Amino acid sequence: MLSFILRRTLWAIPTLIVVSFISFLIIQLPPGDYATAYAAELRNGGDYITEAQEEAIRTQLGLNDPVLLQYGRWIGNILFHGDFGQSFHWNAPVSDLIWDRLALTLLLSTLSLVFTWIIAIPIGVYSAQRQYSFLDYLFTVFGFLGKGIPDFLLALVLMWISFIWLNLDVGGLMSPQFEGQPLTWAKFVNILSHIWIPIVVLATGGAAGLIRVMRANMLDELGKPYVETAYAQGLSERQVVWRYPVRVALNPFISTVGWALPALFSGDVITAVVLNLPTTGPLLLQALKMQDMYLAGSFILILSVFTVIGTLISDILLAWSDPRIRYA
Amino acid sequence: MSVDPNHPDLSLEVAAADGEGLYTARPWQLIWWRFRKHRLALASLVFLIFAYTVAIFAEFVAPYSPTSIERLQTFVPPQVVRVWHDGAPHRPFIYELERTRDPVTARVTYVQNRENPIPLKFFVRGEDYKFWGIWRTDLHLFGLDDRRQKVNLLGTDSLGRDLFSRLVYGARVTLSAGLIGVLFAFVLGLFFGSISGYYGGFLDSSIQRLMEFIRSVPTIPLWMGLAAALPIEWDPLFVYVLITLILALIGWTHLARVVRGRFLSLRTEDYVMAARLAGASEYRVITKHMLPSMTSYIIAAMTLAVPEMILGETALSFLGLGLRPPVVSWGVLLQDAQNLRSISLAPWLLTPGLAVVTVVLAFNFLGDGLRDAADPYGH
Amino acid sequence: MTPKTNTAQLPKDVLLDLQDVKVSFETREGTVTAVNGVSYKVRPGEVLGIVGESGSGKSVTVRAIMRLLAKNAIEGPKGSIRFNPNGDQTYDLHELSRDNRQIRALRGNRIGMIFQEPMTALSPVHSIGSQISRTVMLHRKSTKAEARARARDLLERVQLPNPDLMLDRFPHQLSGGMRQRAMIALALACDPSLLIADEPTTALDVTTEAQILELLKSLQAELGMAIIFITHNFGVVADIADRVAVMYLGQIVETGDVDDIFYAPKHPYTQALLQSIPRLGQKKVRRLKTIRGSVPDPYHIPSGCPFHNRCDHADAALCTQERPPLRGFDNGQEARCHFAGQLPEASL
Amino acid sequence: MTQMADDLLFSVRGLTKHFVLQQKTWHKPERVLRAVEDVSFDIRKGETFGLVGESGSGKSTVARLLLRAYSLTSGQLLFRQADNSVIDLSELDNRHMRPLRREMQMIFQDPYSSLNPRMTLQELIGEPMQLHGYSEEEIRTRVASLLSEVGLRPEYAARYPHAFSGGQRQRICIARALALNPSFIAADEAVSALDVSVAAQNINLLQDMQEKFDLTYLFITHDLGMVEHISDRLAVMYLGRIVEMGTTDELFAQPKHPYTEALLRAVPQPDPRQRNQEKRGALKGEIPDATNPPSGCAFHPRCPYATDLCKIERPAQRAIDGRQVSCHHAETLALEGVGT
Repeated sequence: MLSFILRRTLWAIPTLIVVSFISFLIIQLPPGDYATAYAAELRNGGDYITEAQEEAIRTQLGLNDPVLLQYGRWIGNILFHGDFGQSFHWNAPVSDLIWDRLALTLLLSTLSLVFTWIIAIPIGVYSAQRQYSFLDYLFTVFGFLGKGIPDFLLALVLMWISFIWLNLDVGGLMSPQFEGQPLTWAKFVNILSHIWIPIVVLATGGAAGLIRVMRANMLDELGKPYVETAYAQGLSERQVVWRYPVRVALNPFISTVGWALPALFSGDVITAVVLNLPTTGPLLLQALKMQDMYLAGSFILILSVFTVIGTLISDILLAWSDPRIRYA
Repeated sequence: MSVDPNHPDLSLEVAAADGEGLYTARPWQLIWWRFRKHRLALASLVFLIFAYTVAIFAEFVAPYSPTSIERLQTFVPPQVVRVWHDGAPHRPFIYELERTRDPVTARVTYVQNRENPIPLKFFVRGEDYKFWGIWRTDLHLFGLDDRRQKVNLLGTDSLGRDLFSRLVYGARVTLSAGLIGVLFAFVLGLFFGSISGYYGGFLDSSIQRLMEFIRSVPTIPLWMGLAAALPIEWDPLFVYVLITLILALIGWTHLARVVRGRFLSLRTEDYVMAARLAGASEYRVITKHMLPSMTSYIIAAMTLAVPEMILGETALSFLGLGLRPPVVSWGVLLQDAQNLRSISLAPWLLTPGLAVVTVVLAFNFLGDGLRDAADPYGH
Repeated sequence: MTPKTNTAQLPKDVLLDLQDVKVSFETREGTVTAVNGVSYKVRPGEVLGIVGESGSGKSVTVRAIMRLLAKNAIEGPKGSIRFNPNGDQTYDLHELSRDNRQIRALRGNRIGMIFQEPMTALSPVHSIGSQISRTVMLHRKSTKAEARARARDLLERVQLPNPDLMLDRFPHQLSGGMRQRAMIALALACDPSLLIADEPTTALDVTTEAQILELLKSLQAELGMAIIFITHNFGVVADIADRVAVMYLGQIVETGDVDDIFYAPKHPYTQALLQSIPRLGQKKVRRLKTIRGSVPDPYHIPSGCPFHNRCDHADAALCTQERPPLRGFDNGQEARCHFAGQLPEASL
Repeated sequence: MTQMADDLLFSVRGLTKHFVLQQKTWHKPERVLRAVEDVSFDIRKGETFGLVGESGSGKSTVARLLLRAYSLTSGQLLFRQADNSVIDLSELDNRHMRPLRREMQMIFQDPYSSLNPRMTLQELIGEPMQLHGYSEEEIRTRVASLLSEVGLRPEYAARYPHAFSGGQRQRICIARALALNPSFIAADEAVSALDVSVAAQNINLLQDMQEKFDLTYLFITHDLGMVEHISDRLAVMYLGRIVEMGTTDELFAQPKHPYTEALLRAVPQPDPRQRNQEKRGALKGEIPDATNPPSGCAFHPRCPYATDLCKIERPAQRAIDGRQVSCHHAETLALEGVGT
């Protein structure tokens, strides 16, 4: 087991390097560079800057160096100084902008994931056990709808419905008067009244897919001989189902849990834009639109690192839960 | 003739077919018989054919150009086509709309003038357009003779553009983006999947590593990053192709996995070895024995991949990172419905969303039906 | 819980009594009858071998005993399955539903079962020891430690090497033969009075098969449980069974002591099957005897005697029309054939 | 041109096949499955040569190597062609093998997966002929006659395999194998998957065809009763090597390798009087992992007669009384056979 973890962890390192390189390339992709943008900004501001001055900035910042060298400098600054560069648009260090939003994103994602699982697993198990029953059909319809409705559309519709019928203004994570206030009971309640929409939106999309997966896995497993063996031991139907096939059917689930977290991160980009949430998503979008590339690249890097680490965690979890992998 | 009880009898699926007909039915016929049983999939197929036909003949189906602005007809609600006027049946018509301004809130509202039915005509002359950019004509599927009035089946947007026409034109872009994206993905997937599955060994494991890597990259930020890197000033058509390519870059791994899996399982089938031992060349083994039993699976997998692409395009365009106006796609249309204010003012702006959902569902149902019918031999 | 006992208590020397058991399955093609009026008795401590080709209904019958029939199964209106595990208390199994408390208390406790595929019949994610001790704890209300000790003893009893180590092994770490041993240990966890073995050696190599058969024989001698042993292999039946029932298309066509079945078969199907098997050291003949045609599919079972279209002795008028009754003989042998006892002797 | 004795169809020397299961990486050693290791035997024209052993003994791989479905790791494979010339198959690539395919065919174990479900019997049975340049008309008449040869109706040619039962499908396979008038057919567990009453029919069919078309069979099975019935000569394989080879009668009457004896003992006899408590199941353990075979004689961990020598040194294959045996103690052991 230990050697397995070690091996998997080592394998993650080259992946991380490639991922970070791709993030850097995305920073480099748009035509022009920081110096061009900086010069344009200055000129817009009415300042005068010559080509030569612009070139001097470029040399000073090392923008003429080979890409690999620049990449090395960039990643080196991140690794050794926690310096992600400067956000051009916000005129602030990237790291100042990212962390508090990341915390909220993490909270939202985790809650949605838990919610997704709480919905998806029992429903998937039930659907498989009572295949072709009325509820199974109902959940199937729900599953298809969840798959077919884009997250942002669901968010829009829910927002609209709650606005029209519940008369709630549900944009953001809290009402404006609580922003920047210390956490009080009232603020907490207010957050709760806001947070349910993003959670429902994120969880519905995820749960719809997971129900289908869980149902299919369960149907596979329920037909296997070891289930009959378990019945032949005198266990009740509930004991059999939850102790044996569910354990096995969960394995493919576990293999995606680490991966689900970053997927929620990125899924929430779109939802967050619609719902105007103070998470990483809208900031990333804005950065991309403004071609604020250090900010955008850092986001992509961080999300990618989360994904790689998430995959690593789920592989380890899977090995922990499935002896067939552990001892392979 | 007896059928082995261990293998599910095919007549179960095709009870309608008589004995000998079943035994001599061609594989595609068996697949069709099984597919036919899936009512929902069949309905989806019909619907999709309809949707694509509309998209192909967009200029003809749409009564107006998607970009013609009508400053005095902003936010017109959807108009109902009626067949009953003044207590008597009437040929299809709409009532004339009169624009008024609420004296208190100063908001523009539209009131139907119940006195004045305007008949809806088919095959009318309207705005000029170039059909497929080739033939100049002004024939439209339907419209009004009266040029001062407009028929807005789905209402209009903030610039008074006809939403129905925009939806029809948008269908062309969105639906084709899905298909082309899948086609790119399929070429990539087939290429990597088949060499991976057929040759195995070192090639296989490196391709597997590559696919694992792609899987471990967060897709949406990557999409967004790539899409955002496309300069705004580029030709919209070029951007369109690049966007579909970006979508395909993410989507191909799934198809590659399907292709590889089928290749691997087919390679070990005894009948493939039997063909080789009969003296068949590699080419013949692949084209005659392996591909025919893969195609139905691959078609099913591709069908299931199209909605992913459509959703991808819609999401990117919605965020303003994909296709941009003046290109009309469903995602672009939904940009107008981005905030609560515009939705509560003009809920019909959400109809492109409804179109997305319907098409995506139809593709999913169709794909599921195809997947179930893909292997009529019940292995 | 007061167990429901039948008014008609089975005699002490009858462990299990099947009367006219009938099982059909509702499928989309219609109804398939898999078991069509099967009756047999199992006495305490005997080995009853049930032989038959694929589709003869041998596995379905024992699943009816275990109440583990698939959900689309319909049982015949009349049949009864009665079980008398301790000699003084008879259970009417045919009245119990799949998830009934009484049958659950019997399964794994008084009735153990082993299956054909040792590869897949054990849970892949639980250790051997935990699977066995769970059964022990379920029926014996023992502590975890006691159950684990019991599991260890069982593993030793089925002659697995290093039982202490094996407790924490997972099924995929064992070879096929070892897995089948673990499966037997699981089935014997609570000293059942009846062990049902459904083709337990079919998936194994011939040398491993021999080991498993030896093990089952010695365990049976030691523990004294009765065994219902299902197989399609006449060699295996000859090796292990005291009595044999031959099944064809959902019916028992012949029963009797193992020697009578092999040396004096009365039913033409049994006779023909025995003659069609090439066996070691036999005088070599160039052509094997065969049965013409193939086993009919369950949707098209012939009328009258189901074997008539493949039988060399069939009477066109009688056998195609009338289902033959079970004819009994003095030695306890029974054959479901119109001409049983009148046919020429045809044994090995 | 290579030479071999006139009455031989196949002469196999040093046949070896290794499958690389796992390439060597920085943390794992290479894993090689030694499926067939240094196997030599001859198949005479017109005989049925049996190959027996437990699963994983490499017998199927041998058949596939003979037909060059796999490439050889090493070894020589002499084959006598229809024109009596001898050719070494081991050196041919796939393209050069193709014309030779008409002379050798194979019948597989699973009648369900060995027929392409998307082809009619006409196409299935006709495919080999089509590949070897027969005309459409020739193919049509020959398919019809082949179908009746194997006991199926010629009008079934338009049907697809799903219309047939397992036993009938196996007959279709036999018809296809016969299509090109081959001289050699490898039957890999050809009746193992069939019901008892149907297996006998197909065995008889195979024997009739052998007589009629002057065929040579390689007959692979784990059923010793069947192999005794059908084969003239026999090789017993264990972990990729032949441990004993000779005429079927002699080998069954008096085995000289402990493994042969153990196999014979283990066969359950349909004869209650032969129940023999001590003898059966005497063999310990199971066939070891072929990626990591035991030292010395691969059979020593299970052999009741093994000595220290067996653990260290691998016994060479040698001729004893007209038979090939690989056992250090073949001469001194008094082993027990069966029957007559």
